[in-house]
Amino acid sequence: MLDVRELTTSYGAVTALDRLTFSAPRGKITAVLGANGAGKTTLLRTLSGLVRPTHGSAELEGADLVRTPTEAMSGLGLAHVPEGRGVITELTVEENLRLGGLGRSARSQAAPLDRVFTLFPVLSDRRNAIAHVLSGGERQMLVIGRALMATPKILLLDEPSLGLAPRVVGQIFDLLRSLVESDGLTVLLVEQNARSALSIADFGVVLNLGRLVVHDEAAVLAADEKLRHAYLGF
Amino acid sequence: MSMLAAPLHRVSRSTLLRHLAVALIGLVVVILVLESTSTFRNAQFAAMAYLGIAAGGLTVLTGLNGQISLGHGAFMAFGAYSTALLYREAEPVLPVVGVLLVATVVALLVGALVGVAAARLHGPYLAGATLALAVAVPGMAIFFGDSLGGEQGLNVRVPDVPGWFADAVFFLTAHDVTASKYVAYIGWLALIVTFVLLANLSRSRVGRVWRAVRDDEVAAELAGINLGRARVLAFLVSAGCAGLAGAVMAMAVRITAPSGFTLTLSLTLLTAVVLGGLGSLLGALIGAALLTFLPQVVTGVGHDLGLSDVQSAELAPLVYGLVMVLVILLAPAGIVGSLRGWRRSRRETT
Amino acid sequence: ACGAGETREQSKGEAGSSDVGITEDTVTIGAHFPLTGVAAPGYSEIPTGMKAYFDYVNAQGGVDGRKIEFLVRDDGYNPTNTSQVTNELVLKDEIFAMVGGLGTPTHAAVVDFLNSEQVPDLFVSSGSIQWGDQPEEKPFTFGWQPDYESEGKIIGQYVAENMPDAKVGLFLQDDDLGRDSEKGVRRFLDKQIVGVERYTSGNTDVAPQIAGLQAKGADLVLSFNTPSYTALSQLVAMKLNYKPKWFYANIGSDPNLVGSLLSKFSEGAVDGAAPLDGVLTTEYIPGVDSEDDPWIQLWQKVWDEYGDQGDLTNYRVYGMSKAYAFVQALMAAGPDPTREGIVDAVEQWDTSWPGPELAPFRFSEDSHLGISGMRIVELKGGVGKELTPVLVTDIGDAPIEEDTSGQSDDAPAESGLPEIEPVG
Amino acid sequence: MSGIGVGFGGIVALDGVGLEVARHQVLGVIGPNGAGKTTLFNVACGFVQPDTGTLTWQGRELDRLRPHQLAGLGIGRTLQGLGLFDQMSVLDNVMVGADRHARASFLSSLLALPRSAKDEAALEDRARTVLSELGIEAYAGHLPSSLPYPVRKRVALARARVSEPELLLLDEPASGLSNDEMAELGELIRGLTDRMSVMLVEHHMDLVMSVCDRIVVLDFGKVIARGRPEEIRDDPAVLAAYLGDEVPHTHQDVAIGEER
Amino acid sequence: MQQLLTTALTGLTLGFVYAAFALALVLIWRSTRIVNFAQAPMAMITTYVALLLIDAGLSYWLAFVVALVSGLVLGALVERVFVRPVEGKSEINAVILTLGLFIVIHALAAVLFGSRYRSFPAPFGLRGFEVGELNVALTGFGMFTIVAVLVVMGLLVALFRFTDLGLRMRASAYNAEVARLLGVRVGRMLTLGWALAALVGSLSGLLIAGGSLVHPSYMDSVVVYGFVAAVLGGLDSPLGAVVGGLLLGVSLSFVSGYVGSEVVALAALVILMLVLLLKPGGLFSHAAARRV
Ligand SMILES: Nc1ncnc2c1ncn2[C@@H]1O[C@H](COP(=O)(O)OP(=O)(O)OP(=O)(O)O)[C@@H](O)[C@H]1O
Ligand SMILES: Nc1ncnc2c1ncn2[C@@H]1O[C@H](COP(=O)(O)OP(=O)(O)OP(=O)(O)O)[C@@H](O)[C@H]1O
Ligand SMILES: [Mg+2]
Ligand SMILES: [Mg+2]
Repeated sequence: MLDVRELTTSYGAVTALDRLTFSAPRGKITAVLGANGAGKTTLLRTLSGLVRPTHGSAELEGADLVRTPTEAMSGLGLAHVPEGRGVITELTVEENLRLGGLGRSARSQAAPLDRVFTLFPVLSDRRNAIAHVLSGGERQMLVIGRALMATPKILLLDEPSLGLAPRVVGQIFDLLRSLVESDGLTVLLVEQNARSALSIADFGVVLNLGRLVVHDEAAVLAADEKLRHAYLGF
Repeated sequence: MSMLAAPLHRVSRSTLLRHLAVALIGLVVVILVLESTSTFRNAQFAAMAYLGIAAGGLTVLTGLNGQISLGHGAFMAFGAYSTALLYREAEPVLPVVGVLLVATVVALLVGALVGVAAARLHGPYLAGATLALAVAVPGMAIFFGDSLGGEQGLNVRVPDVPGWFADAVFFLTAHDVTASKYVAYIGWLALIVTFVLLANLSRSRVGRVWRAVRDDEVAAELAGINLGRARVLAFLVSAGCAGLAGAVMAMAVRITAPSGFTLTLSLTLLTAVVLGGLGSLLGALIGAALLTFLPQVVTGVGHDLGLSDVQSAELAPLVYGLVMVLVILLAPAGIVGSLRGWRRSRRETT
Repeated sequence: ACGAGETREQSKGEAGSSDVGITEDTVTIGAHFPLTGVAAPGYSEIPTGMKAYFDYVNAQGGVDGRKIEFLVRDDGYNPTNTSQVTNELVLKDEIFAMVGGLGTPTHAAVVDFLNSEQVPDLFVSSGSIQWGDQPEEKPFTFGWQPDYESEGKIIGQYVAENMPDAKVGLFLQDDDLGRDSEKGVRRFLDKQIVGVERYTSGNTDVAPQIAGLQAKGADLVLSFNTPSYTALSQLVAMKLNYKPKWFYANIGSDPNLVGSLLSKFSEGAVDGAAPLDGVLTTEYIPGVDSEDDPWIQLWQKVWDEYGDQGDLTNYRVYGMSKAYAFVQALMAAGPDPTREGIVDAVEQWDTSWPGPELAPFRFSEDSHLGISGMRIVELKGGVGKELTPVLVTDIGDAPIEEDTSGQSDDAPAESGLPEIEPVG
Repeated sequence: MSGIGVGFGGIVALDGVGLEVARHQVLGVIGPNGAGKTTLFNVACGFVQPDTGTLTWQGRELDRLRPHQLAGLGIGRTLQGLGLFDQMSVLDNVMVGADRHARASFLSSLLALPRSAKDEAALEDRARTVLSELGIEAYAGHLPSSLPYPVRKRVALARARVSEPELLLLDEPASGLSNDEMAELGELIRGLTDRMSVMLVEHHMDLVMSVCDRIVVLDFGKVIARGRPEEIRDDPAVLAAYLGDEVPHTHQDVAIGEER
Repeated sequence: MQQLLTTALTGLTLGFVYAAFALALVLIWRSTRIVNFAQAPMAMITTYVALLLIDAGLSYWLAFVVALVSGLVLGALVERVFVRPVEGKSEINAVILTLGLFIVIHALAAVLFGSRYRSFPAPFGLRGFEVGELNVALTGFGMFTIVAVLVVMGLLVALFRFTDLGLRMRASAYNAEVARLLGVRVGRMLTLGWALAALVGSLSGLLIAGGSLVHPSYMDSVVVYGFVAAVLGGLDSPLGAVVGGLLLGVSLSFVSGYVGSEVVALAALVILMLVLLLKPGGLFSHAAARRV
């Protein structure tokens, strides 16, 4: 599904991704782990074209992501939930959601909208509120909901649990699992909390200072005592 | 060598001494320049001084405190009209320094009034309000035409050069002091004093608080900063500077009339600030120099190229506008800011 | 004025030798005009007229072998700029004299400076009385056109005598133009005035003012405004169905300009200068439309030969008339003109010298006011039809009299140059 | 705090909430998203005026105070985001926090009198002390935006700390931190309690359970439970409303909790 | 009575003119978060385009359409060439940039077209009606102005409220990066926003010019009052722009007629201050924003 080869990204003198190679299979959740500054966010931003790599390639079902402009990503079926601040605070909750399902008729937006509102009832209560008044967690729900509106083929999630109550985190993870299993969604999940990420992921990629440390099945990683202490912090 | 180093070290550590040292150097440069240039240049330097003072105040407001004012010309008007009222024909009521102080205080008071309202406004709303201020104030001079001279304005007396000053200058340079030169001295002394005070402020707790408010007002408030007070204070300081600048302007131009305080003046100040480099006093000075000398040079070039009067007159705004656009596109941090960035990047690569 | 004495003594050459701005073969003079900005339309044409006439004179060998170099600086009608460009003209370009500097607030910013630097400040382009009523305070400054107060008086008296029943409304620009003229007008018809409305220059919405006059029932409106406001007031009146008799002061009545401004408006409601037909105004120099006038014929010839692109307009005629007066003054100052010399020559102006002005200048040691009078005309097809002979007067309570000097009937010499012997 | 009620239009954000922070203790406030925790903090530091209820601070009733005044009274706070001054150095950021201890007047700043210089030096000392306590003195001259996220979090904490508040409100201080860093943070917070009281809003149960002396649980603006961490963890109402069935790996929390 | 009516009606027409200009500002603000001070000279240029065509013998309406289209093109061009580099950067740099453009376009126009007054035709009558004794100071062209502005406002409201395009434009303005992630072609939206705004600006230029005098500075005073009107309304709201324009136009007309025209600008300041003191974000801003 997603093939990353020799991907290298730098910010000026800082090399944030260093010849990274891995692939994420279709219909699976791949967790991307690593300490702060390991390059996880940079990986996702490179994949969705927000930053350009200096070297290497990334392909989504054969489509070259490196040369695709960001705005065409959603056309390829890629949705990205950015880290923090992804809500357009000046628009209403519903407008934010509508943006997720752009390009589709109002009728075909109805079903995904319903799904988001069932998943996050708070949002449905506040659908006409300006997103600016939402609490931190409500905003996070909105961003995730918005990504789901696009019914993507591959979902890049950057720390989705940030600021969410444990119960909601659980719900979201459940939903991800069910989408993966029923719709064949592919997920790239960046999480600070490696433990819970590995608990739902199929595979795990561990980064350190922009380099790949290991890439293996989630259960294997979770069981690796040394790895956990060195890189995963649990 | 080491004998020198110790006091030098002390000077560089104390904010006040450092600023005073720079001011002293500035003063020497000013004397050298004013004494070696023609009366006409002296008059131009006087203009540069008042633009510089006002731009210095504005750079503090906009650069350090993040408030945009499109209306500082209005405060200059208050300063200038105070000067005109106090410094007319016959015997002036106050000496020059007194006039400058009163003009500053008047503008300060008005600045406090406007600042209180402005403190609640943001971005374009503040810009809109100050824009309205800039166009409204000249109308007041017409409304109170009986005391403020209406459209025609008030004449300002040419300051008498005090005997001791003329003697001192003659003693040093063997030149007589013309009125233009005297006004230029007044302007530059006022500028140096203002800049030292502004530099003190920006290096102190006050400046730090202003910058904090600019960067994140909620966080600043949580740190115990009274947002309104900080904003009003910044507004006040910069309005005071504008008032002082207006006073110098009145003396240099010898008249204060509503048409001297058009919106263009206010926008010119802002332009000087941004072209020079936001938040930098040196930048404000460079911006002021640019705006003083550029139009005349360009018009001259136009004449030399054989353009008609009207065409070469339009050439000045054309070039001036182009410079604004180009600086913003090529050196968004302004002249000083870009030079600093360039120096830093050179230092890093070597 | 009094405080000015302490400035640097001008180092003046000995009598007979040349003065600042004068060389063997040039005389450098300068002026400030609004060439850019809101005041530029119209006014920026004046210096082009002046230049054309100077070029004409230069082509014929100049004055006493000296070519006139005329430097025009833009002040954008902003006194601050006026002060700067005047500094430049006086201190850097070292002009011999300022000729025709335009605007009341703008020129007021530099008049003290010019006098303290002892620069002749000739023929200010403004009708404010301040240029000429106190020659002892401003010995180097001279007006040129009739002052607004005298114009107001002449208009006031005309109305009082010929339209005693009219309910008069005043439409005034809110500056010295409106103020001085109102003073003049009120000397004669204080009682007849039913309403006064003032507009601020730059504010183009005059509907509230015109509506005010309409509401007060004025059936004769005396307007002291600039030409664009003539067009605006006519348009507003049309909108309000307000049809009083209009009397525009000279400054705003350029029928050529206003007519062309109004010409485009639809419905044939306004075409050509027709809307100004029947409007009363005054005249102190012949205007572009008096094609038979010998002066206009001269100006047309000069413009055709030396003008820029564009037609001869009344602004350019104004400029040429003024340039002519300067050449007269320069000739009168003799072969070795000095700054004091030219001032003396203007003070001893000989009213028998032919010139485009319809009434003689008032120049003397006691008055630096310019043209002494004008005649009242009614516009018909864009041309003024004389209603009165040329009437002359002065500020204050000077009487209004018919002019007997014959100024209005003279003609330029064949060469198109003044033919004047040095005075004094 | 007692009987605090806040409404925004149709939404009731807080409904008769009462709680008390004991001296030198850590009070945890938890609850589902949108339960009103941040709003509660906003009431405590003056950003939101409560519709009902009263706020009492050291025996004094606080009424209609503006946020900056509360800071003066000794209430400090960090924001749910970072809220750093991006164009100021780390040192300046922290010195702003210390501003309430500054004594130099405007005039002495204007004239750069020795008094102002002394004051500046004192502020800088304070700031540097706190920076080194938090182990980030090396970054004093840097701009926050150039620093790693955990360091920035510490700068924010340092800025709140340096004002020496008697009550410190921490809004999700652990978000975006890794487990290791969270543990360090926990120790830092505990370390604060000998000087001040702390109120902590957090969704990371590991941290909450390990550092709090008492916990209040909010849901829909109401207190649904309060007590010691152990009591809360097993409270069925809390489980249903907040923790859900997927209480992640409770045994791990205990491990951290036992460290102290 | 007559004067009251006249003052109110002329104020109303003037208000619609301010409203038209304010609408253009609102459009640009909505699409790029920039206040475009160069709006006035841009409109001035397109008015001259129309004038040249009319002078060349074309019909008013053809010139009208060409002017609007050239506004559209000019707006797109300016955005692409000059504004793109400052978008999303420091607010004040954008202000200075548009001021610079203001000056440049102004000077160019003065050189190209000369700075004399010219008259601009109006397609409808410039005479007011008479109803019995009463003169109604509303001309055919005045009514055209009112209708045109209301239609434009309606279209804009509909665009932003009901269409995906409007949503895309707003999303691009507020948060370009997120919009891009969601598949919005942000660059195009920004260009489109400027183009549309310049079109509306051109319309306002034509409405002001109609039956009046044109010279390179003829729009300058509208900049101030149009901007004040937009700020009054809240800069983000097309409806606000129109309400702000009307409020300003009518009250200034009354001030000018009953107090004196020299205090008009002062009155504008006072009105603006009063409104902003009560609602710092303008009349149509959203209520009490959450700060933390
Ligand atoms: N815009 C930027 N400019 C310069 N350096 C950057 C930028 N963004 C990230 N970096 C640097 O790149 C490296 C990788 O950062 P990245 O944000 O990808 O890490 P991360 O693994 O997502 O960390 P976190 O857990 O804090 O989100 C870090 O050293 C960071 O400082
Ligand atoms: N200014 C406001 N206007 C309208 N509603 C608001 C406002 N401020 C907060 N709310 C609403 O009040 C509720 C409580 O918000 P609050 O931020 O206190 O939640 P929280 O408990 O901090 O949640 P989280 O854990 O997600 O940060 C939310 O539903 C929020 O949308
Ligand atoms: Mg990250
Ligand atoms: Mg919260």
